[in-house]
Amino acid sequence: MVTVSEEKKGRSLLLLFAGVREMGISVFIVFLIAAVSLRSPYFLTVDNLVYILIDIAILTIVAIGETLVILTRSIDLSVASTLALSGMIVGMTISKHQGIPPAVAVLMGLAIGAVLGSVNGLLVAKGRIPPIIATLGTLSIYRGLVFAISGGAWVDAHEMPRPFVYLSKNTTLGIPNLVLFAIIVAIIFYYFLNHTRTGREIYAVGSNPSAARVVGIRVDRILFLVYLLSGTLAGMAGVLWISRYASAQSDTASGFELQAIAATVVGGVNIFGGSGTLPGVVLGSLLMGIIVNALNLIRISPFWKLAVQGFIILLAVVSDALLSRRLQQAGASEGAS
Amino acid sequence: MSDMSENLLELKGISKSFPGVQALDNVDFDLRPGEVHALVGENGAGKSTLVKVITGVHQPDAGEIRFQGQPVTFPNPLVAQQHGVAAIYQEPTLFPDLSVGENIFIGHQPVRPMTRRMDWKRLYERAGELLNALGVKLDPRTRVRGLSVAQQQMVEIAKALSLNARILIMDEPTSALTLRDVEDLFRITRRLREAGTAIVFISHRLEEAFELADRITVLRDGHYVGTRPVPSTTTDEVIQMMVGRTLDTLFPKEEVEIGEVMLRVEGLTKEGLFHDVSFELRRGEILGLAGLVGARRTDVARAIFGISPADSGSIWVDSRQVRISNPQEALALGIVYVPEDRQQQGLVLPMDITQNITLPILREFARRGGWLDNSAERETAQEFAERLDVRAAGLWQKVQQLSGGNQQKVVLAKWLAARPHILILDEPTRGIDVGTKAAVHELMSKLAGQGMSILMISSELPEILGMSDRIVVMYEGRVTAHFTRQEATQEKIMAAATGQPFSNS
Amino acid sequence: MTVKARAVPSPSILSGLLLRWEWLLVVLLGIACMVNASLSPYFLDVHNLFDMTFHFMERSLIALPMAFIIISGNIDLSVASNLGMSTIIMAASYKAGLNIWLAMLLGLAAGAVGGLINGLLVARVRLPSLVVTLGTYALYRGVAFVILGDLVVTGFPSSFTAIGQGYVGHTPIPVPLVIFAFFAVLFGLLLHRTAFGRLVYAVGNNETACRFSGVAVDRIRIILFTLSGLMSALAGVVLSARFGSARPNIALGFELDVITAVVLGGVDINGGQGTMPGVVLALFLIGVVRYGMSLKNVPGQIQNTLIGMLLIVAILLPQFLRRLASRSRA
Amino acid sequence: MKSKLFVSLLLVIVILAACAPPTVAPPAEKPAAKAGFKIAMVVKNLGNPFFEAAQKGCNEAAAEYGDECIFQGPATPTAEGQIEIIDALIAQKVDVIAITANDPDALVPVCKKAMDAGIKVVTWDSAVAPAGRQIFVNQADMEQIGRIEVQMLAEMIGYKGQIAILSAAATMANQNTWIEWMKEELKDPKYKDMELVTTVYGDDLREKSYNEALGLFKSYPDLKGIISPTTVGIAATARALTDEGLCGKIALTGLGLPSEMAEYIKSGCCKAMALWNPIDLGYMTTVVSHLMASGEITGKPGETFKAGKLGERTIVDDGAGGGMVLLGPPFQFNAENIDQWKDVY
Repeated sequence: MVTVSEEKKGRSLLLLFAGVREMGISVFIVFLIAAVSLRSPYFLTVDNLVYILIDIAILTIVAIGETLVILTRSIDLSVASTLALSGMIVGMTISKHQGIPPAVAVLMGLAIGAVLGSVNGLLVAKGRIPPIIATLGTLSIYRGLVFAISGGAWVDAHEMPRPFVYLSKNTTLGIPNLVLFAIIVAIIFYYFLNHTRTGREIYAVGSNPSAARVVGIRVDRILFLVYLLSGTLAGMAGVLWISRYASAQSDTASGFELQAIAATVVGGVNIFGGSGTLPGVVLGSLLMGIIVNALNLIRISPFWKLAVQGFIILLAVVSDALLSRRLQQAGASEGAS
Repeated sequence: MSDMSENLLELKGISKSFPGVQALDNVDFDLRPGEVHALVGENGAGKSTLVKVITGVHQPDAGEIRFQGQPVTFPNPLVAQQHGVAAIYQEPTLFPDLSVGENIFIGHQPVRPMTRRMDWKRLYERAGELLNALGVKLDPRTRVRGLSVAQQQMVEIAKALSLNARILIMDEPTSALTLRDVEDLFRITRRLREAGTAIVFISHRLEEAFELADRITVLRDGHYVGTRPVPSTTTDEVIQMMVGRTLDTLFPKEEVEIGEVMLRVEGLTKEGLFHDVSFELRRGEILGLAGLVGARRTDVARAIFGISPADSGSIWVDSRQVRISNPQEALALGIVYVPEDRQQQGLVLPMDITQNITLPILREFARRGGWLDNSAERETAQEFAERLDVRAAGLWQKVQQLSGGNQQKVVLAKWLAARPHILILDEPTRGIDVGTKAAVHELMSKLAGQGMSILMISSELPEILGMSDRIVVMYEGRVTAHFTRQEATQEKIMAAATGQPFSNS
Repeated sequence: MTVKARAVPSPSILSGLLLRWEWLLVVLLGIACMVNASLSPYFLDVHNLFDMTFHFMERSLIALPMAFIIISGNIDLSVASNLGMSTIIMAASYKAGLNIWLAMLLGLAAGAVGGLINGLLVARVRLPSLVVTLGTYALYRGVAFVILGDLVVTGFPSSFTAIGQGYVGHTPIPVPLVIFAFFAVLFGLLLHRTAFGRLVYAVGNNETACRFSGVAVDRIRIILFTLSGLMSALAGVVLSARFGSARPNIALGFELDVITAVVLGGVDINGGQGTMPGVVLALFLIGVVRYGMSLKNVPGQIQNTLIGMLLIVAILLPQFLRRLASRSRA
Repeated sequence: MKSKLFVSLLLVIVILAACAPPTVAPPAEKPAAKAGFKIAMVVKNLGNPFFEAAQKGCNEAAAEYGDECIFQGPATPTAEGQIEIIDALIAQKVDVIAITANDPDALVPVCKKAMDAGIKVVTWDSAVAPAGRQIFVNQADMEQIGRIEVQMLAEMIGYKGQIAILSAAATMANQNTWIEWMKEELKDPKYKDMELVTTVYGDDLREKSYNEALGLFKSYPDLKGIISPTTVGIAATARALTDEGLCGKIALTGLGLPSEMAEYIKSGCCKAMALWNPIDLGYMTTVVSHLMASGEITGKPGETFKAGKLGERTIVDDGAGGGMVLLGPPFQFNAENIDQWKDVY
């Protein structure tokens, strides 16, 4: 008879399982918060926590796009370049046409990101170029385009219309706009990933691509879609970025792609696709934000920051792997009976 | 039989070729509602290709498909699905990261009418109903990763039911199942037949085809050989159709002299997997390790081979106690393990025959500074490929281009080239055709005659009974019985394998 | 062996030869040389051509083990950071009074240890290499900053700087080129002619089957990452010798250049395929293209764009040709 | 396989050989005796506002003297990239290379190579180490810049409280020198109530500088002032102050571009800052380059020359035995004069 021998036990264990990816990082974050609070009482103030949220807003948006891609066993290395290019085009446009309302600027960013993302999507889904190569290529190409269209010039604070600069600074209902953007994106994509067919198909494609084909999922379309969305989110992040830092340059956000991937991976998304949750990714970004914030607060030497950052990322990943493996082993032995 | 309107599905003159292979050549096949139609043939006969044509995975080069008398084309699996075609494959094609319920409804999940939002509640309710209808106790919210193969098959069947399948194709569904699971599967299959579903049943176990099917169609080398109604044909006739000749015996085990103890396992235990496993294996002996799938026989074998070593207990080779913590050490002691999963664990598919055969013993061909002596390597590969009668265009051929039987021969050649004293075979004839099966059995017999000690894991009772000198039975990680060749019977083994009390006279 | 004629066509010799990746690279290299020569009168000059190689020998030295790692189905993002760490350890110990050659050995050892740590995390803890080396990418660079901060080490003896700046005797052949040639041949032989190389391919194609065949997969992985660390450190020696100085930000961003070259060289990013000659050709191709653009004073950003396009076009081209070929056949 | 390896390696050699015919082909273009020099200006990286302004000066002077201004720089501010560019410039046989260095020491070998090839090496803004240069066009006296910034900040905060420095990368020579002089100036007893709590590095990246500035606000709640001796850093810090509503609470000064800083100077976030005119700097560098190429000056201390629109200048000793030209004292910007400069550079 096909049964799960001890159904109840099995289920409670599996529930634990389902939560475990977020659990590991949550424990880690709590531990980190406790440790930092001891060193700096200022850390646990509302003021500072809001600041951390503002700080990770853009990272979270980009990391969510990256998550969609990684879930399908792919990777998008071009997000930072997409962000920069979108930011530059929008920046140049609004500096020439001061009347453009911020909302339109954001939409422009979305559109530009969508175009750039769909180029990646075509290269991967239609051109059948391995994702890491295709986006390694567009990483350089988009970055070069930023320089080419701007001619090396820059857009700075006084060239931007006031409403635009205040877009990232203002609050709505007491919530900073940047945080609000991130929350909206997170909610939309949480819904998308968990409550739409297409969202589930993204998991399916990453979980077992050949089976996905057999059940009639258009794998190419899904691949195209995730790149499109990743690009779109990066494009939007580009607009928020130039609003926040009040400047668009050719080296905007260089190296940001690795941060986004790190946040995703630390958030428990399997780099080999198929598993990972949106709350996990948000927590991953949060952990990254907390690390940076905490390092500043405990007044660590600037020369130690990078090393500590790297060490904590490794520690988070290693402990998460060991923890989930132990639980998996426990699960296997339970299921064996 | 020839009444067109009676046929739900009709294939006429189907041909399909792949680069270098004519997989199907002018094949006919028809299917009526409420029948089980068995499709049999040796490996490489074209069964799987035919299935993939029906399910829309492959498009035929020539021929015609009629559905309810109307010509149709299935350009992709989706269209076939819409016509009510569902398939269960030998290897379940599920999504390990998704839940059971989601797997059942993937591609046609229930959504709320207006919002197109996934209706999780309904999904799990209906999944639960489907599983209940199948008599399967499985929580639809469980993740598929970690389910047994049998459980996964049931999920596949539930998936087919969820599609209201009118045609259900079962491609070797039983090859990974235990007898008990097979009975369950048959019970469910019959129930589906009664409900009017047309079922295509593919199996290499003829007795199953005879037990279940109404008609049997035989393919050979991509050609259609014939169709026979079950009551009026015999196993012999079908075997003849399959191989084009009669087979004398499947299990040619010779009596050989049994020598001293070569391998002794004492109290081997691995937490959560197996407990206190003890047995000994003598020179020239074939020791059958019987049990149901999930009895943890493979885990014991892996522990002996050092892939995942045991927590406690001792292993003695040649009356010396040894520690085996990885396969390299096992290899050095003359122990080799032929895994059940050839493609994943046995072969490096994109590499050629030579490179696969010499993989474990590559160091033997390394000259000064690690320099590889290619001609010596080729000679060895040639020798063992010939000994095993590997059929290929040349040693340079990539293993992925070989048939399943030939792939198994390459795996065996690889391990024989390592000149082992102790050979562990895990389901050595699973999923391979009758001809190769006989060849494998003959080879085992010969090797034992030459003094090799063989530990054979098999879920096929006739194979266990026919080949083993002694039999050890496991149930849920424990050894439950030892039998000699003389005292073993199908019933006794089954009793021990299902954990039932028995009297060992 | 029974060679049963089962209508399996042996791979067409013509198409096999024509579609070999290395030939494509040879053609591209030829085109690049011709374009450069026609665009700039300074390109065709023995001294310039040899001097051109100075700029990518360090990357090339790292690309050799990177090819091994990618063929074995992994990736190492930490190479440039490891280079930074090992170079700074070397420089700092030299500054502290250690003999330069001993310091160099110390640096090489440090690089090897950095690689070893990657290898252990990948092989023993079973973490994806991308994740591990993303972490050590930050960690190793960080260690370099911890050690040296905003300081610089200069004043290396000329016998040391000759490693990076010198020429062989009175020829125009740079020392780094010779070092690279030596290691390229060594790694080429290792990959294509030895048991170890064969196992690297096997592991890249099917790790599980290798484990089940008694191949010491973990040891191979650890050796490869250690080798990668060692070669990164060696590249650091050459680079700091060329600079005559060492700072913690040395070789920032090299990793993506190296991976680009290896992939352009025809190494399958999913592992199991690739050749050393292909990688060497790709390194020279990128070197020549970059040098040509520098001679025409093409801005740095635009150079990167063109290299990115080269990568994508080079990968797309054979596929495109294959599709054309199969279409015409059909 | 063996032959494949061989053939491929052989091909590399053949192609290299084919590329390089035995006869040294290129016609060695002799530079014209008087005018039409090729002056290559190599900057830290392209796309940096400060250097784009310097390019204007370069073009202006080149037009005046009938020279060609080649403006080049790597995509990211690395020594590797600059070396590659300089080597290509040597191969092109330019007449002068004028460099602002990402790494003063790493560039020495390639600069020496340039000088060996008969190319004049001028350095400006961020100098190459003395061994690798023939003359240094100094925007302003290092000591003066360092001291002035401390003085300006001290004025703003009333000689009292914690202060911090937000610099560019830790490897930048000019910033490091200025910071040394700032520390020197702080030793004066009149600053006894001012405490330099930390120096952080924004790597001349907008977002990193911004975050470092925020980090300063958080980790030093009593912070009274920030000096940012880099144009990227000061603009990012001003933006951070504005966002956090800390303008007026934390004073800011340093080196900034009027165009970028106009907004903040007018808002009072940064009451005053200093900078030399980057256009003039580019102009001066180009003029010096031209005169070096034509042999009118050799770079020895004591020589005098007329620097076009900027007037007479004298080469002074750089303290390391070489020659140095000073652009002039840094110009201080404040709310009164910012409007006339904000559209210039």
